Amino acid sequence: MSEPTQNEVLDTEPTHHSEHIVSPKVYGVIFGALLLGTAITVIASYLELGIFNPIVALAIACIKAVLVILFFMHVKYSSRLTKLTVAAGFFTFIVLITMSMTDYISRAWGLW
Amino acid sequence: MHFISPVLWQFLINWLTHFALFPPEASTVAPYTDALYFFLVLISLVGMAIVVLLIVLFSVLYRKERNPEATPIEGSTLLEATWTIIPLALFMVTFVWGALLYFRIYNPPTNAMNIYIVGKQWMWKAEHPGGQHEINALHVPINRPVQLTMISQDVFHSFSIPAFRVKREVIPGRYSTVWFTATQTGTYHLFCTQYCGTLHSAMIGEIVAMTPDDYQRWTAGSTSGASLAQNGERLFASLGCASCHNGNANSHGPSLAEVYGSKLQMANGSFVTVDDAFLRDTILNPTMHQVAGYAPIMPTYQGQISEEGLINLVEYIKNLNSNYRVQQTLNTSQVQTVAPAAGQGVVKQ
Amino acid sequence: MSTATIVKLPPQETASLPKRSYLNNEYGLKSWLLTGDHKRIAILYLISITFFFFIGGAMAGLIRLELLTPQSDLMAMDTYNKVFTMHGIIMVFLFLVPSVPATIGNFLIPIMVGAKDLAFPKVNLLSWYLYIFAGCFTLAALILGGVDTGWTFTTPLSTHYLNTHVITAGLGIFIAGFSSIFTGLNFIVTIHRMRAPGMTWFRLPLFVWSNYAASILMVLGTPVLAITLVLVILERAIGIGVFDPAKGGDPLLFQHLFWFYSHPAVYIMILPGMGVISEVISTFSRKRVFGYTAVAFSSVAIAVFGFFVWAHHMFIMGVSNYSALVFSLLTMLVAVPSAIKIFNWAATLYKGSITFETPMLYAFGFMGLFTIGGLTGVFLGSLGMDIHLTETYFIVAHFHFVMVGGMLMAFLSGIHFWWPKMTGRMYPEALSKLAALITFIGFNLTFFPQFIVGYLGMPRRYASYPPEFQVLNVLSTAGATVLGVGYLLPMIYLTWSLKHGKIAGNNPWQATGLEWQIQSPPLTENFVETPIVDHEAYDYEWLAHQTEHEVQTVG
Amino acid sequence: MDSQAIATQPEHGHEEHPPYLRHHFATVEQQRETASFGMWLFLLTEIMFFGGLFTAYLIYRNWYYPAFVAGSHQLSIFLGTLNTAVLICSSFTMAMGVHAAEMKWRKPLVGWLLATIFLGCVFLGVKAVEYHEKWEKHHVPGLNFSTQDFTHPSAQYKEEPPLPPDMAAKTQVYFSLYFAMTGMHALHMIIGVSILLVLVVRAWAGAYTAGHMTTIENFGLYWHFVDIVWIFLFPLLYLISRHQ
Repeated sequence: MSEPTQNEVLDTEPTHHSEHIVSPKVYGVIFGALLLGTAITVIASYLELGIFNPIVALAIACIKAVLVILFFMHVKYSSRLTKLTVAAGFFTFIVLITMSMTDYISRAWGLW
Repeated sequence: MHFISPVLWQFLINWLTHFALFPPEASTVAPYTDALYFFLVLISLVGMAIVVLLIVLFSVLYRKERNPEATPIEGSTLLEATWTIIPLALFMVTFVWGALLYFRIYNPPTNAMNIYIVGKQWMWKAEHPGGQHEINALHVPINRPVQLTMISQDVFHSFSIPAFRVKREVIPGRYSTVWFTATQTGTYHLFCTQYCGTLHSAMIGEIVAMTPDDYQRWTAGSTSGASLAQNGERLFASLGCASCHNGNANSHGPSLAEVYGSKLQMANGSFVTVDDAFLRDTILNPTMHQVAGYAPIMPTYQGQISEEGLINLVEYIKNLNSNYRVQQTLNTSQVQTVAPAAGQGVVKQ
Repeated sequence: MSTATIVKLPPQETASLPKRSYLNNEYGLKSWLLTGDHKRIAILYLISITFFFFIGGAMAGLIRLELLTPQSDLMAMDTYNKVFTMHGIIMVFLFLVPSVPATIGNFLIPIMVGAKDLAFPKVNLLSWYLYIFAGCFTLAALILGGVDTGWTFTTPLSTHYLNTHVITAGLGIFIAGFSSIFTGLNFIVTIHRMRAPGMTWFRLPLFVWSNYAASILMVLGTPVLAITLVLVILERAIGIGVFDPAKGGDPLLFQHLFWFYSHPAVYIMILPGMGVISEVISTFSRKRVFGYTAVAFSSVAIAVFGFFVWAHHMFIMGVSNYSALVFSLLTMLVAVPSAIKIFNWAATLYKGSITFETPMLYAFGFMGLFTIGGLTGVFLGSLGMDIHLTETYFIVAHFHFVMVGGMLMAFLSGIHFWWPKMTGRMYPEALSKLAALITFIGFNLTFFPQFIVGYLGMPRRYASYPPEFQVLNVLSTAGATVLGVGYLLPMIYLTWSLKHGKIAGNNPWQATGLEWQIQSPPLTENFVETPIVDHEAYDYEWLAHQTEHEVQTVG
Repeated sequence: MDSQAIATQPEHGHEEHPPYLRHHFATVEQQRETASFGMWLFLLTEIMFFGGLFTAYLIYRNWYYPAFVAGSHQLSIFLGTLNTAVLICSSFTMAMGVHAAEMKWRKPLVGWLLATIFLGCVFLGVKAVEYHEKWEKHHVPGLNFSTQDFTHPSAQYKEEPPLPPDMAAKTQVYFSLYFAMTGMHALHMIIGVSILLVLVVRAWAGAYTAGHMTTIENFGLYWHFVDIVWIFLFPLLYLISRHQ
């Protein structure tokens, strides 16, 4: 959860790091990667990959999202607190999905 | 008292004769539920006693008049561990015990007699296999396991018999089941406990537990003529189910004789045991339960059959041992070009 | 130090309120309605939640009156349904969720961490306005003819089978949700980013820890409720099919999403109350809270585990039984941190120097009633037991023990405890002790019989019931009358004390928190100079070395 | 030993107070980090907001996979891809806008923001075209829905196998989720574009190029988040089993 151990808490104290300015070149590269990712997703969806179709699509989406988060949203250069916050969000999201799924998946298992 | 205020006296008499503190234990699971309940009450009393005792003891011993200076204490890992582990252990016992009870209450024995319950705003309809219909009442024999297969026509309801300690949500669009064995004759409350709209608190009824003999007499006396399976057979014919599900070698649908309880292979390779819920769902969403070897051509009957009708069909298919009568009906209806007339008359028995 | 009480009031003839404080910094309605000051917003919140509390309380009164007799005679069944729905919606979303955080928390958290204000004062004000909008929507739903879904909005009942003002009420809750998101967000940011120099995490008062834990739940849980309500509203308004079984939806999905918020919401309600109790117990036994770290982390543990247990509201609702096993097990785990807290509070009393002011009496009440509430929660978390108990008055009694016996006791405890800080004046001690006693007795009389009637099987939300339940229901109604008096009394004497209460001075309780080291009522900017913290929370030895006039006062 | 807790701290008066430093913050750095953390927490709530929809999507996709495939095939992959590209472009222009603000370039900032607004509007326009098409094809659940296209595929989708009627009815669930998810996303876009309009005016006045650009930075976070949501929506809604 967003609840770190004692050490992590202490590490997230406000730090006076200098503001990092990302160069436009990095933005350009990421921009290109994102467009490329989009193209790959579309192409991959036309290939017969069996159960890997949704997996590939989601994997590419995740990579794209991570690129946006790390570079466009500057998380790569941000404090641990920001990173922790992002992680906490996705963690709770996963909890929502997996714990709901415990019900939906196991409904078919038995008579009761 | 009665010469002071007759009205109050009336009230008191009325109250005391009707006063209840503990529900009757009228089913086989009730003693098990109560045992866990008393265990939990005991834990609570002990826990409560400890907390109250500590508060009172410390308040007396360490009140300011007696103890003007407080002694600083940081804490104690040993104590923290103690009051983490002991409650945890007790809660785990509770969990296991509760889980075992849950299995007991929700796992019906195989020999249970089945009664169907349809909940709707705001009444309970009970359908006995023999064709007895009841509204807001349910007659059951004692000492015999009874399984209820329940469904709601509209919103969530909940079928609760406090004297039996059983309760189960009645869900729209899906069968849920509950079972019990009544142990004492008598009349007990039936409540809808899930809030279901305006007349929620009027959605109540009676559970009448009778001796097996009385129950026999009751079933004989209140039958409506046709059993659920017979109604189901009529519906089966009038909906034209027999044109595919007739057991002929070249028929479009699988044979339904003795299908109940069997294991079927689905088109996607998985295996499914045929139960009430499966039968109901295949009528409404046939292609989502496509049996291997057949084309997905069966139309959906969603919205065309009432829940009672579905129960009739399920009950019919459950009791279908051979396709003989199915084929008979099929031949008759094919011979008669003015087909529907066959469905109109009373089914021959 | 032989006086019976630790309240050391300044001599009355010379005492006066500080010349300048947040209360008299500016005047006029505009200075209140457009304020950015967390303390004024807290007061705004206090007034509005009190208003809604009494509306919700009036509804509770009507419910109890109706249940005096077995028949549905005082009001028709649908009226009764509307009344208990409104009682639930108002009490849960407009009183319990914002109660401690938005009033006491709003007032104190910036001061406790040594900041001049919350991180986002405008967002804080926005949160109050959203709350008021939410209140207006809810009242509109009430005035236009009511809504009778129950506060749980169960589909498909709420989406297809009612013709009352579900959308209006749903929008009200949606907006109230954002109000609470903004409060939680503000708290988390403030606690992370605005602490005074030297105020490390483990020097924070436990009230801050528990509000922090509650804020996490608010921020992560509430949006799920928001989207669920949006889907319900869309389904009702234009008929999309996400929860509708007729269209292929699963009505149980609504339950999953709803309880994903609404179970953590229970902890949103109780955690800040637990924080109040930690402060009060420590202050009146003149000791550091026993096992500070354990209590702090148990708050966080409750917040984390709180997200893993929601399906225990659905054990009989058709959730898969395997899943029910998992959720029951996790529910047992979440009970443990609460037990840890109770034992630590009890141990705090050990070798203390205890006095029995009103806040302490309420805190004792909290400990007793919350213990019962918590332990009966174990009954309901236990699978087999839950089958018989759920949806009966047992569960009503259980959550009223936690919410009213626990949370409301804690709220009153906190209001009395910090009243001198908020207003600069003391409440009347004897009267308030009487009120605490009345509340305690009234509460037990109201809700204890409900456990019994619940085990008898009386379903909740029933306007009429079988006559053999009447004796217990009459007891309950009688108790509610006493309880009503217990709640009206503080309302009256606290208002009275605004003008006539004794001047409290800066630190009437001789407590250690930063809030007690500044003047009462505080300055708009809280601190004259940014405090530097060099001691742990609840360090009474440090306090003993302080002399009276070292505290900051602007004369 | 000085046991006083409330010691006097040297006032931060010797620093200059820029006009944008609000009174309750000690330093500009603290203010900036606070605002950014607040924005991140807000985005956290947004994750959970969409989380509820994604959960519903996942469950129904597993239940009614053929209906989801058929529903998905009714969407225009060209428009979907176009919109994805447009949104990625707008994310890029936004990132460049933030960069311009960091470099204190006023006119480029305004330019990039205008570009972002334009791309945002293009996205919404394409979305409107798609919604309109859905309306014409009777694919709007509740208001205007018919399973005709799925039980009897038209000439346009000749290769599509017809769905059995029970499954065809479940396409309504797919389209409910389609409209709920893209609708919520579009709502976020509309809010974003509206805020951008205000930002452009203020940026033109030079509000964000005088050393205080937290607002632009935080809005950038919001805009990128909306982009990320679409990055997931696109494959989940448009690209279900296109090879069939």
